[in-house]
Amino acid sequence: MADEKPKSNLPPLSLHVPEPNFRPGDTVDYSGLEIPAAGAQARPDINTKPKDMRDMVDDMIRVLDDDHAAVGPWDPKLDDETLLKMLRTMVQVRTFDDRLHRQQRQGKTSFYMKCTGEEATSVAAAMALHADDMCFPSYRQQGILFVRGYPLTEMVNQIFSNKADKLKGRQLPIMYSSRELNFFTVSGNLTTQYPQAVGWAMASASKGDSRIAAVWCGEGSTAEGDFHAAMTFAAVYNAPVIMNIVNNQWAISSFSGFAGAERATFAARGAGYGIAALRVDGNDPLAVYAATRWAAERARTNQGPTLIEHFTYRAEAHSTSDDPTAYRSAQEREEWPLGDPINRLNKHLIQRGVWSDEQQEALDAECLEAVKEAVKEAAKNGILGHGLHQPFETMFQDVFEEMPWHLKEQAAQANKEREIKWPS
Amino acid sequence: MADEKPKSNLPPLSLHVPEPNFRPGDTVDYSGLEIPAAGAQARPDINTKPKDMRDMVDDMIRVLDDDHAAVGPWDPKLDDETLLKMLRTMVQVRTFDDRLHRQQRQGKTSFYMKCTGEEATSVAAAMALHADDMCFPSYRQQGILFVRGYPLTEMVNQIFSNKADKLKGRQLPIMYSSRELNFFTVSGNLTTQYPQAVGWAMASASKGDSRIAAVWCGEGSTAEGDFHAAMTFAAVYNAPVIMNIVNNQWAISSFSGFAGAERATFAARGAGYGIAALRVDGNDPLAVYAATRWAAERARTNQGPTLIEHFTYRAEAHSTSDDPTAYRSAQEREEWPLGDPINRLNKHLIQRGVWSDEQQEALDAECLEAVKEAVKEAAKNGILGHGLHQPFETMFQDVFEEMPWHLKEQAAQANKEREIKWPS
Amino acid sequence: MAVMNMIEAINSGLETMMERDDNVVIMGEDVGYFGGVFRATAGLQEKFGKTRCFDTPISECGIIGAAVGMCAYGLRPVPEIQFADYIYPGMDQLISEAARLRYRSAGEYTAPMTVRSPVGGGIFGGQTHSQSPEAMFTHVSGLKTVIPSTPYDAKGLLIASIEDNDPVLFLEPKRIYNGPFTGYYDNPVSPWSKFAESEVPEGHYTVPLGKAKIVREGDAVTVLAYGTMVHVAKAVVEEHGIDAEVIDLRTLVPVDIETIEASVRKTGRCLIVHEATRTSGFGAELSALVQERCFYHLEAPIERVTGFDTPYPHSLEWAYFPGPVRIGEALEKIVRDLKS
Amino acid sequence: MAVMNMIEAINSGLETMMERDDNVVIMGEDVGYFGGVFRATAGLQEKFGKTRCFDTPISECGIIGAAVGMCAYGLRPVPEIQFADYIYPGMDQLISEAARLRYRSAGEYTAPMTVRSPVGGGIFGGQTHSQSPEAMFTHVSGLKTVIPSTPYDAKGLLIASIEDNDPVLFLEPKRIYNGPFTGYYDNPVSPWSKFAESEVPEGHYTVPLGKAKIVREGDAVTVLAYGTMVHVAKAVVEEHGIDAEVIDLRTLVPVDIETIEASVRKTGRCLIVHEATRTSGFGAELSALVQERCFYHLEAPIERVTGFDTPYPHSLEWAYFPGPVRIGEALEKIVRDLKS
Ligand SMILES: Cc1ncc(C[n+]2csc(CCOP(=O)(O)OP(=O)(O)O)c2C)c(N)n1
Ligand SMILES: Cc1ncc(C[n+]2csc(CCOP(=O)(O)OP(=O)(O)O)c2C)c(N)n1
Ligand SMILES: [Mg+2]
Ligand SMILES: [Mg+2]
Repeated sequence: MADEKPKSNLPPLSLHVPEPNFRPGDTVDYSGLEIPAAGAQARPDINTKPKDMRDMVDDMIRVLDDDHAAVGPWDPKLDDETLLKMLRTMVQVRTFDDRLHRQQRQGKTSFYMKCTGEEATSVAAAMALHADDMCFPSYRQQGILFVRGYPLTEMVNQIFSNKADKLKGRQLPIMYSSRELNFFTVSGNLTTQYPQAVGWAMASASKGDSRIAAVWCGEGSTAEGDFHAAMTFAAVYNAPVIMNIVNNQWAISSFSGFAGAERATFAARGAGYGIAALRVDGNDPLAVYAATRWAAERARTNQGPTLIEHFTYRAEAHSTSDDPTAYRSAQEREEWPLGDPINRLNKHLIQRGVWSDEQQEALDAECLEAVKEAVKEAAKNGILGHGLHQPFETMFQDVFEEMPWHLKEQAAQANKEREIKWPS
Repeated sequence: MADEKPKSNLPPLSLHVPEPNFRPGDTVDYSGLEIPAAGAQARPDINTKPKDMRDMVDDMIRVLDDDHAAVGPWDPKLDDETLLKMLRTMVQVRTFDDRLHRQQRQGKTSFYMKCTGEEATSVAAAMALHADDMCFPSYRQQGILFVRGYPLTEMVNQIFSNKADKLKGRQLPIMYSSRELNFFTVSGNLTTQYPQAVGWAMASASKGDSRIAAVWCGEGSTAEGDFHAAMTFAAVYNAPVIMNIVNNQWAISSFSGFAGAERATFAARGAGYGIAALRVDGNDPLAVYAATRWAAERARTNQGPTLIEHFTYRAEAHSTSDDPTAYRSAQEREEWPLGDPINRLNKHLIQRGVWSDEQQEALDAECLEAVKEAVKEAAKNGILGHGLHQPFETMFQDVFEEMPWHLKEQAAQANKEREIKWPS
Repeated sequence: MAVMNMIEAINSGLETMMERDDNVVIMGEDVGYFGGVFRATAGLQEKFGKTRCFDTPISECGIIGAAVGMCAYGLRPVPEIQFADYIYPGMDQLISEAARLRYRSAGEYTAPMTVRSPVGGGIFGGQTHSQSPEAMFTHVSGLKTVIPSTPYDAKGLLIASIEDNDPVLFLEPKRIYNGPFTGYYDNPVSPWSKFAESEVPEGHYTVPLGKAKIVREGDAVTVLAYGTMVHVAKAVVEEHGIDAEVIDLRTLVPVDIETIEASVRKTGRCLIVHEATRTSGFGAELSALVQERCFYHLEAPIERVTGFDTPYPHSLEWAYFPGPVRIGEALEKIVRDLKS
Repeated sequence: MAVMNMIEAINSGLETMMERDDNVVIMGEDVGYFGGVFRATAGLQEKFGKTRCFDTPISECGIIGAAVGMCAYGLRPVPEIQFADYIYPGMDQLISEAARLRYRSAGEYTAPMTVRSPVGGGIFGGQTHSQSPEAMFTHVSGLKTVIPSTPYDAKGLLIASIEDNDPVLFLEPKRIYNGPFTGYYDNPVSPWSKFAESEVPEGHYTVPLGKAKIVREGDAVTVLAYGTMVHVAKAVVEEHGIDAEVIDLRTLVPVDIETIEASVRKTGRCLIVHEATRTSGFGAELSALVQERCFYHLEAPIERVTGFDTPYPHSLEWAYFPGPVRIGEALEKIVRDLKS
């Protein structure tokens, strides 16, 4: 051996285990967080080679400045109508989340997940797509359904897992599916939708179609092998797909450092595969819109995949099963330096002169009314665990297209058991 | 929706399916391949942040120039003795490969895999490590065992799967294991060794040890999810590990484009995680040595992981089950612009004045003699399928530390069957 | 002795082993500062430090893969997979690597790891927080599979698993973390503290792997169960006043064939109960074993009571669950059945 | 009609379907230009172009995951996993996604894909080119598992699988690609061309899923087998001059219970043969089913002849393989066994 030093002369190694900056009770100080000025980011031509825009992975695309004006080359220059729709949709989502979360707390269902603070990452993104582009969401992109006009009552039926639930009470609440709206069935297994979206995009391309795919996952979920499979396939086949990473800083109790955020941005992953990658202020709806639009144009012109990191913050608990005060400082949310997407768009519209506090109040009230109404309607079809569920036979349907003998036997058994428990 | 264009007005997408530049019969033209001059690459200080050396992923570290001199900042300045050992070891490996391949063709075993043309990527790399650093090889790093002095006869016993095989005839030929030499048991499942190496390195770090880990996989294997898991864990825990990608351009019949090489180098993957990454002329043993040395120093000083892409060429078939003339041009090898690692080191030593053609011839002969001798010795212990295998009981050992009842029963059954087939 | 529920017993088992053996390390999603989504690792990071108990990236492949490497170094990792439903991305590392290491290296490398994971339904977890995939792992040579049913056993079996030099999949029936659920889902669950099995020694003790426990002696029929279903089966047996012998297998591989055989030879009848889907569930193996070894003692067909061959449905979970009605019916059938 | 070996029949099945249905696409490692390491896809890229038959990155997760997405688009992908031993990295996409898509979306999304993969040993492939993991997949609700044993069946079952609107795992016993291996490994293998089952129609035909085939009628004992073991079992039966009824299951899920039941009711005895490891192999399920349904007709214990519960060892593969001696012994025991 060229040089075989005795072990003992070498300094001891040590294991680095990441630790978030703030824990419960800590005072939060975001001064270390680099937030570039709005409007300061160049907007590369959509034909730019990924390698020639590599530095964008460390930047952050921002459009709304501190005075609530839309500035810089990434300003999507949307008309009032579109912006108002965007605001309304985000308010709908937040109102729905609040109200349905409360339903869970009242025992009407088993589970709920909010996307509070992250509404722009699905609403603005979906608005920048065509209605027939295919979306592969994680469990926190209910915003897409609102953009595409899914009926609120259907959503609540699903959440209540009742007899009118189109998914037949089979799925955990919020695991929606809508083929009609090009919204893929949500999976409980993280990141599985990533290579699926790429496969869909490959299929669309191979058929000479013009529809593209978009997919979302959390920053924690990027650690799964499926993420890598998706990136590799997207790179190899130049698939027309937009891959969104919603970096909301937390994965249940684990901060983004456990997905690698201490060393590189999540947008940087894209550059590693030679995939165009953008990093966006995820609480700036205009920036999200503009970045998605850029990526969509690229995909639609056969220039392949784009990875977009949305830098945002999970304002509330991971889910109803979780209490974040056990692991993070409550101040984190309060002081989040990128603000709140609804607030920011509201301020922008007011600054623009097309919106007012009164109008906002009216909108809030109207949205709440609509959700209350939907909850009331849906509750007529039953709430979880209170009898008005789907018939027992439905449990055996859709395992296969046709029911094989063993499932028929088991269905008979289930019905027999029902008769024993509740003689008719 | 902001703009919902009818599908039919949009241009059709198309699917990109990579295609190698040359197929059987094609004339090979390597002029498109960017090969920087030897000595032209700056050598960053080992404390350099990965982000500040990001451009190295597109460069290629080369030390031996066209006149066979060692040049530039990456010249490891090795003494003659070390260089001669390097040459001798690479010749041993190649001779062994040739001879054992022939044994397979003669029916003495089921399978063989050469590493011809890639010897430097294991031999020079292993020489730059300490003997007690832990190696997690793929199936093409037999060179490590030669560096560490594994007895040839033991290797042949394993290949012949005979009664003296230390692995009890259980593993496919060349799937060696040597705990004594810190060589991890080779797996048939690609890339599984990657997160394992990171786990080993994490353990070493957490124990305050000074030993580091090194791991190898092929460029095709980087597509597996295990690769991503390893990169993520290495990044998160700053693990003292060297991750080698042997980019030999081919994965059985699939060229590197199917692992993403059309869009980015394999070294670029590292940058995506914020991991230091080097790209090396894998046929330049001095460059391989120097890069490994750099990465090892980094790891040993708690500066974490390094990814090294070794740019080389698989000069022969994937394995004895494969015929590369069916899918690639024979000229590819002949004209490979980075030459052959043994030739290049030979020329360097001659240029240096410490070696001659006569000495090389003698070395070749000596190595051949040694391999022949080992084959002869090993054959005494049996060749595959000719009776001199391990006793039947061994089949049931090592499934668990202690044999449970069901394996005892099955062992009795196996022995009974042997009695029936070959009554004693 | 202390009174512990199953989570506390598991936590205590982990703590005991971390204290005794510096090589025991715990890793998994949310197991560090937070102490695990079911709190099984609560307090361990604080007590033993971040290098002994730490969070991981969300990569089951990475978790088990890194654990294999740690084993090669000499550690004795206890990785947690947050739900057994999420073990599949780590399946290759578990099956092809951890379980095969000793064999393929002829003993040079081993994988003394214990993979902990919650299994089973009954908590309205929907199809991806309710699965019982144990049967797949029992098909894998080189892997042991353990499923406790009480706090006492949980700690004792966990310590035995960690001390075992082979990889063990340690599956925790999440429905009984807090109390021994008997299948009557409308009734309130009694906490473990009301049951003797919650008396758990503070320090080190083991419940040996590969040994079943006769939970209730009887002559009329042998009931084979494990995990949650032990309690359900026992309750139904008592409700029906059937003199059944209820056996808690505790370890599926290697299964305690002696205890099973002796019981079935005595009773001549056998009912197998598990929550997992029926086809190719571990009940199939048990049925085959019993039939092969006790054929001439059987007075009625061996019956299996199991989950249905569908995903675990969210709203109909109690129609899916092999509860008192399904078990009761089968029990009555077996004991009534007279050999023709 | 043409004479084909099993590879040619599979190739012809793929070609037939690619011609009939533009949505059928083939993807996998080395399946494109090269035509697959076993040549099953030879010529298809040339004939149908690179977007219909193409190589993939070495990522089983990506292959099956992308195929799921292609299904959502409306394609009917036929991914190849190079060896069944390498399916584990794709297990989550197959189990949690492909198999569950129809159920969880209540029929909105389906996964009409056929995953082809070679299984089984007997080619000195060592422990990672010899496995028979079918049992694991039979435990997965929503997945069908098919294993052909002849060229005629291979093509007919493959077409039926591709046309099926549910995901099918199509496992090809690589030992019989070229000829019907009978277990006498010292004898030369006769090529398929010497057997009637190599007569394969050129165009479209199907062999229905879920239907077994009685390969040999008999009254003394029912032998249940699939894949390679059908030929071995048949040869041993004939060698021993036992009037056995040999049934080739062809589909494991859904299994043809009618044919099995009718046969065992007739013979009163049953032997199950598979190459996979014993514990929790598919033989366990078959044994349980037969016992449950034919208990009062059984005159001897149901026996299982299987591979051992060890990895497939390289040099001792013929000691591992459930060959003529193991089968012969079991057969003799069953037919001799008199009910006491
Ligand atoms: C394969 C798999 N592993 C683990 C889990 C459990 N789990 C559910 S959500 C979650 C955290 C995900 O965090 P992130 O990706 O950041 O998304 P976010 O919840 O922040 O939107 C975990 C670990 C799972 N659902 N699937
Ligand atoms: C998980 C898995 N999938 C597929 C294979 C089959 N296989 C063996 S080697 C190989 C090609 C590997 O290519 P590369 O990583 O470039 O390594 P090289 O052979 O060039 O050294 C493939 C696909 C395998 N062994 N394991
Ligand atoms: Mg997150
Ligand atoms: Mg290669």
